[in-house]
Amino acid sequence: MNSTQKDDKSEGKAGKILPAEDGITSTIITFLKKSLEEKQLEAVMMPSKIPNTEAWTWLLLQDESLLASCNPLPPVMTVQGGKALSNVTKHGDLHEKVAAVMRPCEVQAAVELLKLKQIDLDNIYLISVDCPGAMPLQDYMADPEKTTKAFEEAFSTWGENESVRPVCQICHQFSLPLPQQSAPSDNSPPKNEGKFPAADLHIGLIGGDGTNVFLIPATAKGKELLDKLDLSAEDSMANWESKVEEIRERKFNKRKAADAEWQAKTEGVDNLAAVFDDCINCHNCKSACPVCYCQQCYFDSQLLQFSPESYLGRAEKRGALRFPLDTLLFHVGRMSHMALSCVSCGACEDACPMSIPVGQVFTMMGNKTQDYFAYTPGLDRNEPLPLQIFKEDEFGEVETPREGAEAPAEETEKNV
Amino acid sequence: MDQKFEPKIIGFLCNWCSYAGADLAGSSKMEVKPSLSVIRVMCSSRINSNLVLASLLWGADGVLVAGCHPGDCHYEQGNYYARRRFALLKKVTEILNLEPDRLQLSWISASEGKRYSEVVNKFTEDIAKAGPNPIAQNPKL
Amino acid sequence: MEESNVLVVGAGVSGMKASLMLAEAGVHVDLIEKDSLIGGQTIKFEEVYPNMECATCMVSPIQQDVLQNGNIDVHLLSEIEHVAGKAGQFKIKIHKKARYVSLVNCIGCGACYEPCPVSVDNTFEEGLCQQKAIAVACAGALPNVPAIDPEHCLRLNGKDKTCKACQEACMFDAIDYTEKDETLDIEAGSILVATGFDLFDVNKLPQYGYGKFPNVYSAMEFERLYAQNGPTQGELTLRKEKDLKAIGIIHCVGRKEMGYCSAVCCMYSAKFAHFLKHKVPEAKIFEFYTDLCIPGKSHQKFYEATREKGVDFIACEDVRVDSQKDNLQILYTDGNGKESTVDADMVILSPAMIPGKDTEQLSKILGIDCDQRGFFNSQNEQLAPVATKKEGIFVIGCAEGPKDIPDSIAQAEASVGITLSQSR
Amino acid sequence: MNGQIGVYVCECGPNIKDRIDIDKVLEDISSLENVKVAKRFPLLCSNDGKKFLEEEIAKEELTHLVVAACSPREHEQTFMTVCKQAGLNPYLFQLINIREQCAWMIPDKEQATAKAIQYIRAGIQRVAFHRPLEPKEIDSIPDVCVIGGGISGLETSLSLAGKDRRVYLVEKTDSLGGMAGKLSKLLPYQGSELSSVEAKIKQAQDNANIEIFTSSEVSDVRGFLGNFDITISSHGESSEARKIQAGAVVVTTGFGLYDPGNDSQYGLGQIDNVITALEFEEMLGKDKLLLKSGKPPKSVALIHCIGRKELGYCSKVCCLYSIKFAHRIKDMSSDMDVTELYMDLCLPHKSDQAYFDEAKEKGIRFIRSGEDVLVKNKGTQIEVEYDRDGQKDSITVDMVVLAPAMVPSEGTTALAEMLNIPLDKTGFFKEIHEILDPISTPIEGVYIAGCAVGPRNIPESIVQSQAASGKILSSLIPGKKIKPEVKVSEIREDFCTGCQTCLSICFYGAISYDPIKDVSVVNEVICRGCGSCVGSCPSGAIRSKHFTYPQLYREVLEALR
Repeated sequence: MNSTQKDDKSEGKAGKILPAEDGITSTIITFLKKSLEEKQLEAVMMPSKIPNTEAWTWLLLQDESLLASCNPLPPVMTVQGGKALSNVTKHGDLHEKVAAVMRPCEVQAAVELLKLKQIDLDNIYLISVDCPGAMPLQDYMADPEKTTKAFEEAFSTWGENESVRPVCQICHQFSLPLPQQSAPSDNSPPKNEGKFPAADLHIGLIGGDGTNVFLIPATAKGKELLDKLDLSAEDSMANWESKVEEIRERKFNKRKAADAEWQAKTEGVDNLAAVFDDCINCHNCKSACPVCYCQQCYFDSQLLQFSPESYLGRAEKRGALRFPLDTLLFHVGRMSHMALSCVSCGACEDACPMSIPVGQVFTMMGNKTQDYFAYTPGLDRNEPLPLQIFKEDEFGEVETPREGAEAPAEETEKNV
Repeated sequence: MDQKFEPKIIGFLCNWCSYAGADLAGSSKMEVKPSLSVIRVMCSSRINSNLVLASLLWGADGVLVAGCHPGDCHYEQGNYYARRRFALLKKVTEILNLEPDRLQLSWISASEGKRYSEVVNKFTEDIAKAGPNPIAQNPKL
Repeated sequence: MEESNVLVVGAGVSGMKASLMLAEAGVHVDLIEKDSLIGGQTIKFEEVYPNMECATCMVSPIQQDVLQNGNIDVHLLSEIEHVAGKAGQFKIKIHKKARYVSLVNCIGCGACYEPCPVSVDNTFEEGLCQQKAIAVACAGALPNVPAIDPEHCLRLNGKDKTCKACQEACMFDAIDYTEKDETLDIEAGSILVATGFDLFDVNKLPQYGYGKFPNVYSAMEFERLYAQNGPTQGELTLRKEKDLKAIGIIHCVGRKEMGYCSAVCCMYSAKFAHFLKHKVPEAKIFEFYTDLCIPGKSHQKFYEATREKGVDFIACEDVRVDSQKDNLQILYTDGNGKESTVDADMVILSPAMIPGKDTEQLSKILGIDCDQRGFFNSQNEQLAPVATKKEGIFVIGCAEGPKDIPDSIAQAEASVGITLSQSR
Repeated sequence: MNGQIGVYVCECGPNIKDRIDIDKVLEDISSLENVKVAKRFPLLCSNDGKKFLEEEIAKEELTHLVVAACSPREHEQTFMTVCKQAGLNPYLFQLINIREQCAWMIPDKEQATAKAIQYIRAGIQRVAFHRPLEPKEIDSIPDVCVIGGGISGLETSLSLAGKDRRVYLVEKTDSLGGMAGKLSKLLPYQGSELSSVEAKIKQAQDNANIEIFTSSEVSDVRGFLGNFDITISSHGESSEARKIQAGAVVVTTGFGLYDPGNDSQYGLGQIDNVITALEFEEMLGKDKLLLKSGKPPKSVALIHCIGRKELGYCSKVCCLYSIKFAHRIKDMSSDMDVTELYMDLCLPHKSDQAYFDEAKEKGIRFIRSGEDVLVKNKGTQIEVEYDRDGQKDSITVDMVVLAPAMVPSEGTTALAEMLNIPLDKTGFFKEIHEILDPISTPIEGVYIAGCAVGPRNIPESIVQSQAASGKILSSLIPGKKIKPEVKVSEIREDFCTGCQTCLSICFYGAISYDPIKDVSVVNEVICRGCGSCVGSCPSGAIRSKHFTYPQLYREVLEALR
């Protein structure tokens, strides 16, 4: 299918260092303002705090003055950016140049949705920002001030931080995303093998000690934007890179550990059932999930509604039948639908009213299945979705072998 | 577990190869265990996790997906897609240890009546050894 | 003229394909077949090159379609007796042998085989197993209805006029010993001749030791031996018990005698090597050939794949088979004229394709030519390959000369093309 | 539902009767909801049986029919016809296989009976969810667009064109005839290639039902079997594009020749008097064999298989036309020394070997030279080095003729993309099924013939062209409507999210995307009903008629009871 055409510049080795005299946020805001003023951008889409409230939301803004209330890194992820962007561009591209400033996992979601034809990026500049993680929504609702403080703390140190969401604590894609490693045994994080990066432009904060912001063009498109703004430069990103590497190493190993832990916790029918015991079938996890793109979910459809007799029958066999029905069918089914596209953003977990660690379970499932298919969601725009392609000779291990024979697929050269 | 446990196995068979293979097993009067209930579909690629998983979670002791050998698909490529989907679901159940061994994918051609009986009987034995599907026992599911 | 009816002779893959296309066009087809089942030679193959596809899976849907198609009348055990008239209005006499089993009543349960007292070699299975005097040719035969072999049936050959074992076993009074051969009169606008081929009789070439050494097999014997639906259900149980450490496959058996290359032997011999590499991966396999004939875009790839599996291809001349104690020996002369020998436990002979045995007689009945090799002659080998010198009569598939399945099918489709285009 | 289902169990003589307790079966199912009647009958596929069923359907006013008998592969059609005759939609019927897959494979009668009951119950559950399906009928245009005016294209056009069928023949170059038109003599026998090709060209030009477009190309193709919209644009910048409609497209774009390249081991373009087969044909056409010096050669070497190693396939015709060359040379001057250097002789047609034997009798030398032939300058002469079974050897000649392999003609890839049909690894067009259907492509109504599909000789190309005509004449009949498959896929707009996964999966290009509604759409004329798309759709937005989720789930649940 699609050939993975490589972009000229795959990883931001060089870029522009912006001094951040009056704070990182305002430096970024100023940069965006400049782009709007110089008409390099017609609009910006980014998180903003609704004045006199604690509520965060997405704004598609053209009026520069509104930038004041915006923040590229809000303490929480109320709506997944990819989903928000999809709402805007599902039915065709914005005819004007727009920058979408988002967390890396949101950018990944956007690219995944591009492959699923749920989003149009033609005139969008995807701008990712180094992300310290987001705070649990519940915590924030309970005590916005305290939680915001804790977030700023995490933001300034980039160190271990117990207060950000668990999925963020183990997220190794907190900066420019890298390909999924295909050899799960190997415990060092993967290197970017020059794949088409998810974002056009990356804003590096790590290694800048709060005094520097790194503008890193990741694609030709991103580079062009900087050129037009006379911000093209070859400043070394060494500080950023080395620090990112270091953090990535740490978080990657944490992720591995967490994956193992969650696999153990969900091992076997009873454990798995226990994890989802509290599920009330509200399907909020599905609604909040950026890559659960179906407008009519299979598990909500009448395809799964049966006669009272059949329910009685099932109850009879088991001794009882639990309602809400088919909780596991929903969750495991959802895994088999979207695990390969899961970007571990944790939106589902934030959305769960019963505090089920659904985000952590799906992250584990995502990591492991993506390893199996050597696929990274939302990284390479030209990389086809695993279930839309095939090789003639693959996955022999899942077939019952033909007696005295090698895997049938190997039988002979075939043209496709 | 009761002594003579008769596994209930769902078998999704493609119309052109595997279902024909099953017929041949019958017309050659080969003994095949009654454990497997055949559900005929036009192509193995009609099958996806929605069907297999539901069967498993609703209490099937085993699920067999059978189609034409790679390269033989009556619709040219169907079984390749079927294999990928199956591989994903199998992986998911392996990761969760959600009875992965109760899911099986086999290629059975129209001339392989013998293989059909072998596949079904072997699968039945394995399942019989493994015992009933615990999911079917669990009142919480 | 509007094409009313077409006679297709031979229900092999070419004949069936042609019939189905004509039927689709709304033309009525009389499809006659001299055997008791349809499908021709292809259904004897386990798999076909170059993609190793299961032949049964490919062909059985076609057989089903033919039998269920309202526009096609299938006449089994039937052969052309006489043809009169000309294109557009041929008048054909068909001799239809008695089957003694009603296609309508019989439901193919097979209850009649068991009680039959007579066992004879199963010719469909190349005599590798026995069958009763009432039987279907093979498992999965279509139509799934047995026929009585009058030559061996005790009642019909007069050895025991009282025997009615099968009749008693049949619950559907499908068996009628009094059934007589009949003659059908058919009118047809065109006649498509798809009578296929025979294989060179390897008995005629003693140097290959066939018949003398039990583990020398002909290609067709091997096809059935390997077939999942064959007499051994695919087990390589040899005539003389032996575990296979080395196997020799000899190409071009009968080529010199016939004076032409049969086009398909190199490929199916390579296919055999594929089979064997699956069944007995550790066995050594040698292919003895004079010239590799692997034309077309995908065949060489298949050949190379076979080599990569470790199959040994030897270009050589005057190959002979002998035996040393209980081992077979293959002697040959290599390209530089050097004599060499290879030991083997089994030898497979790939014989030339030759004209079906009734070809000459049929050509007389039809009033068309045969070439010096005994195949039907087309009107112009270059520019009109399926037409014959007689308008309205076409020769397709291996009846016209050796070719592989796709070329035969192309000819079948071509003959339909001309028939329909002329009938506008 | 309050349906009236009739269930009929066939005894099939002893086959079912003796192995399954039919009374027990009937007792069990007759109590079931929606079951109006449950009866047994000796042999339902017999004429009596069919008559019986027909009467029952009417008498019992059945809304659905379930027959428990043999495999659907045996008698599904039979009983569907019965339904039709009885005025019941044949898709409101289900055949339960209790013979092959029950009675015949389960020796224990009790078990077999239990299994039969389960299968029949499942069938009853399922049939309640069947929907009546009606065969569609689509108008079609009988006209045909043939792309490529070589011998294949001409043959196709001539066998198709008729009073009620126009043919549009599109040729890229400014003249018809293609490669065959460049050959001097038929092979292997007498008769002039040229004249026969010219004859066909003449016929085509004189045929009022064939419209010929030279120096033109097909620039756009839309639509499907019976209804293609095609744009033909001419090279001349002056003339504007022409839009035509056709029911089918035949691709006969022929082949190109492998270019050994100037600095190759064959010295083409480097060494005088090393020429290609095509150049040699031209000489033969003029009946003059001359060296650059203007003198006639005394010795000629013909080298086979040029490019075979690189391309990985045998071009099938080179051996024979090289032998033809040798014959012609000998016929011109019998004392000329002619050598053929080959890898393996490929003589697959019945007359080929005799022709080869004659050549040997005429004293033509044949050497199995292996792959690595080296052509070198040797004064005014040419030395050809080769490797004979491991021993280096060489000959010296005045002239060398190279027989280059056949390769896909230029523009093949672009055309494949336009028509949305696949190429195989060799770059030629790919048959939908290499064995069973060598003329067809995944796109119904688009056919491929001749050397566009792979190396072939002239008779084979002609056969394929006639075959393509056969395909069209039998499926696109003037005034007759197309009856597509009934059990096709169907996309429910309210479910579909427009992710187009199904598009990427459908092998037959039956699914398209409707940007306005933002949903995928199945073209029922093209769909073959495999259900791949259904399996690929996570939201269950695609329904595969007669194999819907509700229908399959009823079978699953019944099996798990």
